[in-house]
Amino acid sequence: MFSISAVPIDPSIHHAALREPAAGACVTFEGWVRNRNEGRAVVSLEYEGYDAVAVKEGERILAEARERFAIAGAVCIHRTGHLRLGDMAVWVGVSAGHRGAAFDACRYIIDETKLRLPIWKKEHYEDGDSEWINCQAVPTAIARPVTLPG
Amino acid sequence: MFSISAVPIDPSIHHAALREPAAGACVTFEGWVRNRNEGRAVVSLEYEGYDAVAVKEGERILAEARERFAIAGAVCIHRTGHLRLGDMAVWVGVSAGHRGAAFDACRYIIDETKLRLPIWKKEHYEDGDSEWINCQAVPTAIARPVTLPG
Amino acid sequence: MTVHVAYFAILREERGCSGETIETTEATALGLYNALRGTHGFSLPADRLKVVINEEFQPWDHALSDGDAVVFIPPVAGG
Amino acid sequence: MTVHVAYFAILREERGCSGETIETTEATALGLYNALRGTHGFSLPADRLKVVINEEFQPWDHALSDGDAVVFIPPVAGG
Repeated sequence: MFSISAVPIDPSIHHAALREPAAGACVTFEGWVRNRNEGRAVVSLEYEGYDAVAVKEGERILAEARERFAIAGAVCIHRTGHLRLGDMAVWVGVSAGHRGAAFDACRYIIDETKLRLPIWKKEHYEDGDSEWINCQAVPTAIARPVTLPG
Repeated sequence: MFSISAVPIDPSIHHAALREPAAGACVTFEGWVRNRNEGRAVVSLEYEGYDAVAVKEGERILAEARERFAIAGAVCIHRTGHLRLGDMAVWVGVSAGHRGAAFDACRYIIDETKLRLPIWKKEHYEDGDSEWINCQAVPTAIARPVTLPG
Repeated sequence: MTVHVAYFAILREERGCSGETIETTEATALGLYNALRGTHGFSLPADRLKVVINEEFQPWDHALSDGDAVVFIPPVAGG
Repeated sequence: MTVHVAYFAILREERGCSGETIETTEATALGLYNALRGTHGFSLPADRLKVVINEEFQPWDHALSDGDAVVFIPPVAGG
């Protein structure tokens, strides 16, 4: 089950959904707001999501994880809105018969989530500046030309 | 911090100890009592530990994880006593600046814990039988001779 | 034809609104983005973006149809 | 000399007690285990076990000293 939450994530609710008599392992990942990113002091951040498509893509990632790994249950919740230092930005939980599959699937889900979900992060820095992460314009000299993908 | 617990593990207490302003990732592992092991229906189990040495060895494993991986905090709690289906047998939590180190260290800690800690598991089966896991006597024909290690 | 464009994140800020309905003669999503970039001065070139049409990711040369819901997807940073 | 032996898990069950103080002339932990195995019929041979002396893992040929606390470690199964 994948969802977007505009309010603080409470993992305990979702954790219960992972329980299964045949599950002997549960691996969770939590992403927390760090006080630094690439050397800059962060004071808070905003996540903005294209919720309808993020949920579709998130469910696709969970389905892929279930196909690739022998897991029992998988949940991913992504936060949106204004977050402060230490707040939970994302929670992934996976249960499985054995720990190898639980670790691998949890890692797969968070890796793909970061790569594919239409969710954006704006960091606010101590110096008053702010920035949409990964969205800096590249100097024209090194930008690739705009062409139709082949 | 490593500890042995004769009462149910409450991860929330230990989870708080992993918080750190520079930590952006937290990975946890929970081992749950499964309803089957190697095809046999399990009804409950007992963990028995040589606590003093288990704690020393557990602290050694956590120190190794801190040396090998760029992590912020690491905690492992192992349960002893009589456990029922679904009960938590072990909890590992690791926080780190980035998720790769958190996943790798968490995996390292549970793998080494299973290999090295003087903790034993006796499974009780639906058919009334019970067995100390890994402790079956091997038929004489295939047993290696008892010699001093070289 | 008429298309509905929604803006998120840096595009929303650069456009100053979260969506608009547009009359266009552009045949593809790429043509539409480049036209809008010319008008609104979006900082990111199309090759840094992806495009979602009617809630599905599509190639940039996907032909637009009347009534399409078009969303340009800046580089993501979830997690 | 006198050594204190503690038993855990399958050894505790096979011995029927969790520890005992023993007078022994065995020079090594291996000699002591094999002697005790002969007396008590422990099912596991020494090469399936490890040995802890005074709370530290030691090689089987570790020389015993008067007053040592000796624990034979059956195959573990934590986690």
